Amino acid sequence: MRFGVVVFPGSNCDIDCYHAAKEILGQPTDYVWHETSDLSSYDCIVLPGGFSYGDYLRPGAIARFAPAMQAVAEAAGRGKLVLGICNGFQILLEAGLLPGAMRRNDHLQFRCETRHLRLENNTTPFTHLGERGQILRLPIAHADGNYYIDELGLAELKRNNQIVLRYCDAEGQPTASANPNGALENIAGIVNRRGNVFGLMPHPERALENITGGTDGQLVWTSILKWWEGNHA
Amino acid sequence: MLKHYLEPQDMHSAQRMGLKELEWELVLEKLGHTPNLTELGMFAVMWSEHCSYKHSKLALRQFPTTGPRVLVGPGENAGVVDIGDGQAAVFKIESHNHPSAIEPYQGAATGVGGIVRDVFAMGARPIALLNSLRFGELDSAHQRHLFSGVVSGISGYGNCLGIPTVGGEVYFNQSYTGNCLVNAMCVGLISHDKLARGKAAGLGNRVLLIGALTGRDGIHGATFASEELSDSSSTKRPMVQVGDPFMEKLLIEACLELIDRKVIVGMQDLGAAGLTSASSEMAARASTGVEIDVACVPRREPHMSPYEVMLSESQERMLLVVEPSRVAEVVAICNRWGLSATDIGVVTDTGAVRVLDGSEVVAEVPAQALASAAPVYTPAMQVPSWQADVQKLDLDTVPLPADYSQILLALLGSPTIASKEWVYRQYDYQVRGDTVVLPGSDAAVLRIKGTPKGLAISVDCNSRYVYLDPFRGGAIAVAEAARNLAVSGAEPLAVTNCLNFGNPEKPEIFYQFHQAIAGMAEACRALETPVTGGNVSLYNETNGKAIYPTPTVGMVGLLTDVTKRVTSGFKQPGDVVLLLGDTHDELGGSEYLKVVHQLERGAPPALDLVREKALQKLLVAAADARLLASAHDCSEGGLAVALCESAFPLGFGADVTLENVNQIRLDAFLFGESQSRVVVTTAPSSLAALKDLCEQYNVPCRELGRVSRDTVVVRVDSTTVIDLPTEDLARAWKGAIPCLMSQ
Amino acid sequence: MYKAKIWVTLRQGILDPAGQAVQKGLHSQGFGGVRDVRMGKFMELVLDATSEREAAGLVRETCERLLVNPVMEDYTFTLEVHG
Amino acid sequence: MYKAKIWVTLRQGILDPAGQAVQKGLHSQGFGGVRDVRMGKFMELVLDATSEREAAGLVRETCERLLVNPVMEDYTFTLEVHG
Ligand SMILES: Nc1ncnc2c1ncn2[C@@H]1O[C@H](COP(=O)(O)OP(=O)(O)O)[C@@H](O)[C@H]1O
Ligand SMILES: [Mg+2]
Repeated sequence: MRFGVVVFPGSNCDIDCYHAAKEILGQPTDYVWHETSDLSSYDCIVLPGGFSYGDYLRPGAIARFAPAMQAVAEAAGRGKLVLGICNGFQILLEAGLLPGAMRRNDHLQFRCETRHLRLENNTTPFTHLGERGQILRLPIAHADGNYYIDELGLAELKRNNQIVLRYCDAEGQPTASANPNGALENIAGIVNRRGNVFGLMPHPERALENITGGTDGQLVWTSILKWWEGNHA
Repeated sequence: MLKHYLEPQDMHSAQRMGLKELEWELVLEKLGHTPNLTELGMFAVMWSEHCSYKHSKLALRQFPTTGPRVLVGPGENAGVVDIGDGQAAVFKIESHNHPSAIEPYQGAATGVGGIVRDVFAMGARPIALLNSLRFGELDSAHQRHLFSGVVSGISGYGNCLGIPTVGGEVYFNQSYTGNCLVNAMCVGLISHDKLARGKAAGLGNRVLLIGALTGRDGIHGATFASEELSDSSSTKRPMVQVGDPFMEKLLIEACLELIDRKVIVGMQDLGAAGLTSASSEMAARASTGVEIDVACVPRREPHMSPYEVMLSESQERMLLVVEPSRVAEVVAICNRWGLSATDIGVVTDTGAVRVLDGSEVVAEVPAQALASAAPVYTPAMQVPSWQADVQKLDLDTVPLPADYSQILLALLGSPTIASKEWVYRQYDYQVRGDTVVLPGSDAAVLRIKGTPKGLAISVDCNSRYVYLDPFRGGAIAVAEAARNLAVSGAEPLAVTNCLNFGNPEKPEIFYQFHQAIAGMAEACRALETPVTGGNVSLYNETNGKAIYPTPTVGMVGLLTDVTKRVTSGFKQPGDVVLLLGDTHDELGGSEYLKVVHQLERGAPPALDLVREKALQKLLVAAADARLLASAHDCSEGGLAVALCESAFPLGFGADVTLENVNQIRLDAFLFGESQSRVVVTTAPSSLAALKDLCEQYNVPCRELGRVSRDTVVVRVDSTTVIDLPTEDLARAWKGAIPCLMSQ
Repeated sequence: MYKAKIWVTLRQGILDPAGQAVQKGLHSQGFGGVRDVRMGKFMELVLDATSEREAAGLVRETCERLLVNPVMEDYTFTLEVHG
Repeated sequence: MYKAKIWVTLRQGILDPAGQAVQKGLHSQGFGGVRDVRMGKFMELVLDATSEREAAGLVRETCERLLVNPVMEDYTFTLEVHG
């Protein structure tokens, strides 16, 4: 399975995602410059975290015009997997590949810490190895993770089972105090209707090894690989 | 009509720019003619304290600066130490105190930007940031504004760069009320063959300016940093500089690619004194000259004079020296990263920095004169009149506490001791995926991908000790920084330091400065950790009142096997708790005296460097033999606070009994800050081996008790003096700063 | 040439965290009588256009493409002749 | 009660990285004729005051104390009767 990690000016989790795909999963992986307009050789495209274009104006607002984003949209249309983490999630929202928008964290500060998350949907290519209701511990690190969508949009997300991760407490309850940024209904990650584009604020690439941040992030990466293998066996 | 920047100047204008009468005469001598405004401005910034170290140079010679691992010592942009396998660590610390006092967010942000440029200018990939911060007490709204502004500035800039901010320290003390301190440290990683030098070598080579446009930022910032703040500073301040971390990120990537492809001859960041300093230093290092045409310099603002262009301190710029045949390649790489790269001059053999504006020569100054001919002063020193008095402490007048639990809670809630999570949760401390020990332990530890190794890093300085006794305080700062590495299992390698003091022209301040360095130097020699660089920030005074002398020590250590790192938190109930090192009847300079008795006096704790060294060797050996479950040094708040801080990470407790303490006051035993002490835990099965090792290294070791489930209990013989749920203690410790900051 | 001034505000009904934080700050500073604080963006730019109509068209286009997020923001603008 | 609208802009000569980034973004989107982009803040708030004079005094005070960074920013405001 071939991974492409898109590098925008200002991306900074690109090396972490590359490490995850290449060293931890052991799959062929390339960095892909944002000016590339052909991504057809990749089975999974990763939009990494960071501050593309400095996050000036709005996070992801400028990056979404990169030639690579055109190619990402095409790949998504063809059913390829697209994983947007943190800034990558924000870019997917700005690009309209996922619904909703990101506001400043409600406390206005950047927040870096490890949080509990509840897996709401284990039927996606990104989470099928998990259990519904399973609690994960994943690092977050962002200033703009306060997810917003209007009521109609929210109803639609729910109807299509598009909410994948919610911030929760240690017992799995999505309480207000377990919400690190004010996100609507504690939403931390969603998929598109088709289920092949996944955006999330937490960083699964930072939780792959015991020595650095635990191993709960493996669920996402391994699910991706197994899903692909299942479809290409 | 003569353009103003060409007008010949006189002594009065020299004085207005901060030069002294004798310095003016020296300028005339070095130059051989009367300087025009541009030339004089160039001298004024380069001969400012900030750039020339004219008051501090001699005192700094006390530091040991060589050692088997030192590849680059003081004098370059950053120090470099060998860490084996052809790799090296590059690191430096720098102050941004004055800009932060005026605009905390931007001041701190640009401070981070500056130190990061110093590190990648050496060709190294920046891999970690730390910071040392000091403010007045948090009961003042203005101090809270400074504190939160500085932290968000560091966060805003460092996070955007994708360099993890992995550690630091924060102190609150009235001495910093008018003069906060913001010291930022950066650590980079490089392979030996990539080391870049800031040299303008090679006659005919081109000089390129890359990065941000040049504006009227911080003109005379360097001289400003060398002046005391006064109530009128807010009116004469230079323009606030705004940092652009996005631009800096592009600069990092472009510069590292240039190094990687070996297409440049030399590289230097533009910091204080901007183009003047970068060009003269690069030429001086290579014994060449440079010619720069300011008309070529891309600008952000119209109508800038050559004087302004040469002195601008606009951020996020680098100067490159490139062979003519490779200019196109360099420009292409920069452009790919979205950066402009402009050919602004050439390397000459004249030994001069020659400034042109188109075809007109507007300044011509010998590079050596600018970079290294500033006068060197031997300031007078005198023991402060109050020094002996503040060291006096009659313990008989300090009543013993009635309730030790209450005192412990008060100490844990003192902002200087309290958890700094409010700070570091605003920093991305995990990006790049190598942070193995996160903020909250004694030292940060990063793994080095592709090797079994790890780097440990800490910054430390208890400035109250330095105020009470500069020599001992300086030595303790070094010892504590090294100890924080050793408790993490790392061998301390080398030191960078940031010397924050008052006005050195006052004999009492210079005494502090000189003595603190002497103390640091002695500790550096004893611990075999040479100084590879640093930064001096003087004139930290407001309306004549100086800060506590604050020589911040940054240190880097090496773990040969990163999986053997040790953290401060207890790991398992039933583990044996031990105290390594001796406790003395000492309370001078302690946080306990300040918080509980409102006293900041007494002699700081004694430091025996032979014992310190033995302790540190033992710690590294014990970590290497995997005998330690946890290790945490006793610093502010002493043994009792160290026990609590070890209990907090996993929410365990401690059940501890102190015996044979009769000759030492109980408050001194519990809250005193005797040096060279560490609380460690070990599995019962490793106890014997650990004790043997202690004996072998001649380190006193006292068994205190066991790690327990969830309560901290301290008994003295059979009397219980502290008995509190860990949860309650943790609440006081964790809640203190958030609570103060939400006022 | 025209100078455009553009106001971007969060759509009515969308919670404004920055506004709330500022309001809280004002209250704690003793400005208790301040309410309904809303924070937005204000942008100024100069653009080449030969008529106000053309300029207005350009501003709308830049807003809709980049400057404004239609999911949660509204905008208004004014134009004046520049230069 | 009065409603205040406040414009906060970066002072002349101060670097505006956000404005620069937006300008670059617009250029790469084909809006080459856009120049001098400057980003600022826009705030609205409602305040208790019995006269316009009092309201103006209050706005100035809140701006100088909290809303505006006096070392980098300038501000202007308008007032209208509210409620
Ligand atoms: N300004 C800061 N930035 C990042 N981390 C910090 C900062 N201040 C304190 N910390 C972290 O909090 C922990 C405790 O700091 P401190 O009390 O100074 O430790 P010690 O007494 O062992 O030197 C350390 O891990 C330190 O790195
Ligand atoms: Mg420590």
